[in-house]
Amino acid sequence: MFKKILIANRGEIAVRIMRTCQEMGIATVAVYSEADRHALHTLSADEAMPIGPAEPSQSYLNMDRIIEAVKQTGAEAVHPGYGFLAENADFAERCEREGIVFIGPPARVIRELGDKITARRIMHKGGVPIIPGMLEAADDPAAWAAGAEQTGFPLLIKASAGGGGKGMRIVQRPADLTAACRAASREAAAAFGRGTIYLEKFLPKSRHVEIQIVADSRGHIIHLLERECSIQRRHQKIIEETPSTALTPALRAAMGQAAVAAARTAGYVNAGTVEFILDPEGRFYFLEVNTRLQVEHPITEMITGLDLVRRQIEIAAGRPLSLTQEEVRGRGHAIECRIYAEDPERNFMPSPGRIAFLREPAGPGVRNDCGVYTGFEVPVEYDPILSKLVVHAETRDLAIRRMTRALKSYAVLGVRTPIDFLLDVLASAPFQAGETHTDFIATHLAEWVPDREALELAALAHAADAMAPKARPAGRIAAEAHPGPWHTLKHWRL
Amino acid sequence: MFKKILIANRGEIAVRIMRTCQEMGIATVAVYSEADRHALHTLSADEAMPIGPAEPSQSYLNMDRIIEAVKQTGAEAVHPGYGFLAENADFAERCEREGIVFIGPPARVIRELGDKITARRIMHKGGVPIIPGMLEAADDPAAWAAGAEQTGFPLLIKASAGGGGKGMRIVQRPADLTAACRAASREAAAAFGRGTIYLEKFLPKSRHVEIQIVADSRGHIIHLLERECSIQRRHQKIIEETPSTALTPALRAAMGQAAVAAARTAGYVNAGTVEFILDPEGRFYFLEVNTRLQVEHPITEMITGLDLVRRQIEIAAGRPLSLTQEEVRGRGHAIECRIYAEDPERNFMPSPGRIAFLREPAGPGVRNDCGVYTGFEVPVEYDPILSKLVVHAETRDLAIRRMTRALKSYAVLGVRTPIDFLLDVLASAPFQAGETHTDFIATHLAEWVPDREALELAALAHAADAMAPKARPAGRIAAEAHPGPWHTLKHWRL
Amino acid sequence: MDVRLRHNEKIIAFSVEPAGDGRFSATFGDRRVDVAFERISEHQLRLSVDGCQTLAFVAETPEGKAVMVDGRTFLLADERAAGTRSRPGAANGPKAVTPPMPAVVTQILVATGQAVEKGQGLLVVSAMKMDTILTAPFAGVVTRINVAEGQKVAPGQVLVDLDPPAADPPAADRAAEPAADAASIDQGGR
Amino acid sequence: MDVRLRHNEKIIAFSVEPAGDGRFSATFGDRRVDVAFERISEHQLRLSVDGCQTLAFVAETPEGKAVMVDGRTFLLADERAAGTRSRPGAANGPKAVTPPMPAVVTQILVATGQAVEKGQGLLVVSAMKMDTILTAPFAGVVTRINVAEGQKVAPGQVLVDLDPPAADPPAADRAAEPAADAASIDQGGR
Repeated sequence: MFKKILIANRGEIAVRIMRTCQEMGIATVAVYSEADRHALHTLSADEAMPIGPAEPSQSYLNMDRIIEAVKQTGAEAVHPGYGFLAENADFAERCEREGIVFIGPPARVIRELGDKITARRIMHKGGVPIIPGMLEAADDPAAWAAGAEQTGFPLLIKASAGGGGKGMRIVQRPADLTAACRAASREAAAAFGRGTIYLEKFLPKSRHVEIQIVADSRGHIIHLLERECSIQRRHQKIIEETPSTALTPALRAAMGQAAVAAARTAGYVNAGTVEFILDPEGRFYFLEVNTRLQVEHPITEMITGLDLVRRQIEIAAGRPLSLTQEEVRGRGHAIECRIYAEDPERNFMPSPGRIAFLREPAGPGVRNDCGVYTGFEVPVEYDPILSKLVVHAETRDLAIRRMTRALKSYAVLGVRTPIDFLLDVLASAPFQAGETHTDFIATHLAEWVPDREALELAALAHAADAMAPKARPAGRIAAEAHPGPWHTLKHWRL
Repeated sequence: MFKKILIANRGEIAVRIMRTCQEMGIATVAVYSEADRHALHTLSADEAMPIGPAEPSQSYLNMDRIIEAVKQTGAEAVHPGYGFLAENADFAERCEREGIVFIGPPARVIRELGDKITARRIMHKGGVPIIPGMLEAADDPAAWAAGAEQTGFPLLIKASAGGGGKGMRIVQRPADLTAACRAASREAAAAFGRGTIYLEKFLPKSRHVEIQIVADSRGHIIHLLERECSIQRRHQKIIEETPSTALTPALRAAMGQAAVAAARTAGYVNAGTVEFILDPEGRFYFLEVNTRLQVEHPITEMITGLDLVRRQIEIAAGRPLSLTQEEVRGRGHAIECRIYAEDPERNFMPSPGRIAFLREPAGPGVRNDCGVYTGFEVPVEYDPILSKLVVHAETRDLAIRRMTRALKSYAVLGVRTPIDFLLDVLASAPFQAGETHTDFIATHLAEWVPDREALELAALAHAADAMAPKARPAGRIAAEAHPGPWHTLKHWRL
Repeated sequence: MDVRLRHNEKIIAFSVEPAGDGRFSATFGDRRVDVAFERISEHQLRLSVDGCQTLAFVAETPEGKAVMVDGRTFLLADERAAGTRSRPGAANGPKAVTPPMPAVVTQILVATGQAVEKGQGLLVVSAMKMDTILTAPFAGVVTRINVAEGQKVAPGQVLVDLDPPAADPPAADRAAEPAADAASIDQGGR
Repeated sequence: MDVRLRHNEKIIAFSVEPAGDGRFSATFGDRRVDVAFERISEHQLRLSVDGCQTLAFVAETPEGKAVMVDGRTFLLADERAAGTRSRPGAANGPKAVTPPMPAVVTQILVATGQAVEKGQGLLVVSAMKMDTILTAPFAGVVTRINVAEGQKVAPGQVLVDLDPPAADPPAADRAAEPAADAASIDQGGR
C-alpha cells in the first residue's frame, strides 16, 4: 500500500479523502493556493505544500506545480478529488509518465469518455441505450438539418467538448434550428476552443439517475446501486438521494447492468459514475460517465456501508476488489443537501466572505462533510461548496425528517447559504411524494421567498442580542484556583 | 402517536432522545436542575421546566416534581433515559397510576428484574443459564456456609439489592468466607438499606456480552444482536463494541435465543438488555436485565441501521414492532468510547469543571452523542459522562482505525478526559487481537502513563501559543463593506 | 423603543418594551409577544417566545447582524444606527457599476473614452466559478476604468466611471457616492 | 529563553530560540527541533515540527494552559510565572484537608475538639457520583470545621483545621498556606 498520497484538491473533498488516508495509515500531503493558506484541507494534512496564487490556473490546475509537489514530498500517488484536474486526461497521462499513481481511471479512458460524442459512440457500440440523436459532431448547417430530421423535435443542442450546460440549447421548432445551432456553436467555441455540436432528442419531465460503479484492474466490475440527482438549479445538483423513488427492483437491476456494461465497454478501472436520463415511461438513456469520485458519493456510502475512497486507493494500488455484486446491499435511505455559499433570494448568486460563525448539525445518521470553519474566509476563486450534509435513516420519510432536523440546527453565519430554501424543498408536497424531476425548482419553487414568520423571530433575536450582556452568563459554579494537596482513603461509585 | 414527551433525564442521553422526538414530530419537554440551567439538554428542548436544586434527590430523582412538570406541560409520556428514575419501579407505577405513559417496561417487570435474586429465579425457571450459586438471598452465616459449599470457590458475594459493584467481594478460600460476607452485608445495608447477600461462582477471565432485545406489547420479541462490554474500569464500561470477537454464529444465535427467552419469561415489553457473562469455554450465564435504554445502544444502531429510541416510543404508544428477527442483520463493526470527565492518571477520579474548549470529531462513520459544549460548566453532582464517541466501519480493524482517528481529533479542554488512555487501549496488542476480558485494564494497563513524546509536542505548542499574536491572522481577504447597487445581464457557471 | 431592521429591501418595524430580568415584550402592529432571553455564548441566545423555547445564533458581519433561527438565517441591519437613509440602489435603482458580490475582474470589455449604450456589457467579474457581466446603467462615455483584469473587487467599489450625456442629471455625484454608502452602512452593520 | 513547564509532578524544561517570522528552535537536552507556528484561531495553532504539520488546541484554565496535540491533552503550568516554588503537597507530602476535585460535602465524620488518628476519616466529599473520604494527614485535634454538609468545595480549600500535638512542627502555617498556594498558581496558570 502507498505510504504517502498527495491530494490535488481543496475544500471538503480534500478533507474527506485525507480522513480515509489517515485511517489507512497513509501520510497525506495537501497542496494550497495563496487563498487557502488557512483552509481546512491545508490544516488537515501531515504536510502542506504551497502551489501558487489563488487563480486556479496558476495553482490547482497547474500540473507542473502539482507534479513538483509530489516529487518534493515523495508522495507515491495523487488523488485528484472532483473538479480541477480530476477529469483531465493530460494530467493522468503526465502522472503515468512520471511514475506517479493517479487515483482514477487510465488516461485513455478519461480522454475517450470526456468527449461526449466519443462516449456516445462507445456506449452505442456496447449496447448501452443512448438518447436518440447524432453520433457525429458537426459544425455545418447541412449536417445539423440532417441530424434534426433524424432526431425529431423538441431537441437539445450539445457541445461535443461540453460541460456545465455551456453551449446547451433546447430547440422546439425546425424554424429555430439554424440560428440556435450557430449561437450554441459560438458559445462552445468561446468556452472550449472547439465549436462542434451535436443534436439529441430533448426529454422533458425526466429524472437524473446515476449508477456508481467500481472496477478493479483485473476486470472485476460491480455497481453500487443508484443515486437520484434530479433536484438541480442552473444544471447543478443540490439534493441527491438513494434509492430513487422512480426505480423498481427490475429497473434498478437493468440500469445497474447497463452501467457495468458501459464500464466494461470503456475499459474502466477505479470508481466512476454512469449518468442516465430516466423518462416518465421508465426508459433510461446514457448521458455521460464521470470518471472520478462523485460529489454525492457519501449517500452511496451510507446505504452500502462501504468507504468509496478506500476502494479507490486500494484499486489504484493494484489490489483486487474483494466484493461481489451479491454482497452489495442497500439499507435504508440517504439524502445529501449541498450547502453552497450562495443566495437563494438572488438567483443562487455566489456569496463568498468570512464564516463569522459555524455550528454543524450532529446526531444519529447525520454526516457533514465540511471544508470550512468559524473564521475562515471563503475565497471568491473556487467552487461555492461549503459542505455536504448527508443523512441516513430507515426509510425515505424518516430520512427527510432527519435532514429537516439537521438543517434546522445548522448555523452558517457570514455567508448566505440555501439552507432555508432546502428546508422548503424538503417540506414541499411534490418532494415528499417523490415527484423529483429536473425541472423541479422551476416548476415548484420559482417564486420562493424566505419564511416571514422566521424573519420576525430573527428580528426578536436581534433585539435580544442587543439587550443581553456580552459577558459570561452568571449562575454557574466558579472554577476554583488549583489542585491542592489531598488525602484519599478510598473511592467508590454510587 | 404522542404529541409531547417529557424527557426525565439530562446530558447526552436527553439530547439524543430529543433528536428522535424532533424527527418524529413530537414536541419535547426538558427538565433541569439549578446546575443545568445552561445544559445542552435544557437548551435542546421545545420547553424546559426547572425541577429543583442541583442535588439529584431534589430534582432528577424527585418524582413529585417530575410528575408535576408532566402535568403542567401536558406531556403524554415520559422517557426516563438511563440512570436516575429509569429503573425505578415506583416511578413507573406512579406514571401508570397518573395516566402518563412511561416509556419502558411495566412497573412489575422493572421491580422483579431489579431484585437480582428474583431475576435469577425467574431466569432459572425460564431455562436461561444462570451463574451457579444461590437462589435465595440470606443474611446468616449458616446459610452462607451452605451456599458456599454448594457453589465452590472462588466465589463472588453479591448484594441482592445491588448495583455498581457495591457490596461485591471475591472470596478465594473457605476460611475468608464469613468475614467477607459480614463486610459485604454491612456495605449493602449501608448503601441499599438491605443487607441480604447471595453467593455466585466467580468466573475469572470472562467477558461481558449483552444482548439487546425489543418486545412489543403484543408479545412479539426479537433481539438486535450482541454488544461486548468487557473493557471496564471500576466495574464501569468504557469501551463497547459489536460484534463481539468471542462469538461464533452458533453462539450468537444461542445467546440471542436465551435473551429472547429471558424477555419472554419476564413478560418484558419495550427495549431492554440481557447481560451475560461469557467464560473462556464459550459458556454463557445470565447476569441481569437492564430494563431501559442502554448507554451503549448506539453501536447496535450503527450495525443494524435502526433507531432504538424511535422503537421505544412506538412500542410505548402501543404500536406493534414491525420487524422480524430475520430482518435484523448486523453490518460492519461499531465501537463506542465513553468520554468521561475523569483523570486516567489519577485512578479515573472525576474531573468536573468548565469546558474551556470543545472540538468534536467528524467524518464518515463517526457519531458523537454529546451533552456539553464550549463554555459549559460540567456539574459535580452528576455522572461524569460528557459524550459517547461511536464509529462504524466495514471491519473491526477499520473501526479501530476510525476510532483512533476520531479520538485524535477530539479536543476537550478544561476538564480531564481519558481520550489519551483510550487511544492506548485501542493501540494495544491484546485489544487489537480481540482479547478483551473484564480484567483487561488491570492486566494490561495498570501502569499506564501519558505519552512522553506528545508531552514534548504539547510543550512546544505551549511556547508557540505564548509567542503567536492573539489577533486575527493576517493574509486573508478583507471583507468589504456592503452590498451596493449592481447590474447583471446574465450569469453562467464555468 | 422602536426598532427598524432591514432585511434586503424589506423593513421590519416593531416596538420593544423591556420588562427587566431578561424579558421584553414586542409589538408588531397589533400583535404583541412576550419574550424571555438569555445569552448562552457570544454567538448563541436562548429565546422563549410566548413560552416556546428557541435557540438563536448571531454574528456581526460587515453587512449587518446575521441571525439564525430554526435553520433560517437573515441578515438584519439596524436602520436607526444606519440613519434613516435606505440602501442606495434599492429605491433609487442601480446607478454605479459595481459587482454584486466579492469577485475577480476577468475581462474588461470597453476602453476609456468609449461611448456605450445603456445595457452594454462593460466588464466581466467572476466569483466562485460564476461569471457576471456588469452593464452600463445608462448611455454615456467611459471616463475612467478603475480596475485591471485579475483584480479583486467588492460590492460598492465603482469599477468604471461613466459620464452621461450632459443633460442627464444622475451623473453629478457619481464618484463620491460609494464611499458615503460604505461609511453609512458601516455604522449600521457593526 | 529557558522554559519550565509543569505537568502534574513532572517538569518539562527546554530552551527556546525565536527565529522570527513565526519560527523558533527548541532544545531539549541535546536534541534540537525547528518549529514553525501560526495561530489559526483563539484556540487553535498550526505547528510544523521538523517539517511535519500538527494542529494544537489550547485553552487557559484555572490550573494552567490545557494543550491538546494528537488526541493527547496536557495541563501545563508555567513554572517561571509561578515562581520557582514547586506545587505544595507534591514534594512535601499532603498536609491540608482539601478535596482532590471540585465536590460536594456529603458527610462530616468528626466534631470540633475531637482528637483524631493519622489516617482517620474526617469527612466524605462526592463528585460525579464518586465518594471520597478525606483523612487526617497527621494525628491531632480538630480545631475547626470550615464547611457544612451539602456545601460545594474546591481543591485548595481547607475543609477542616487540625492542630497537631504541640511537638509537631508542620502545623505552624496551616491556615495561611492554601491562600498563598492559590495566588502563586494563579499567576502561573493565567
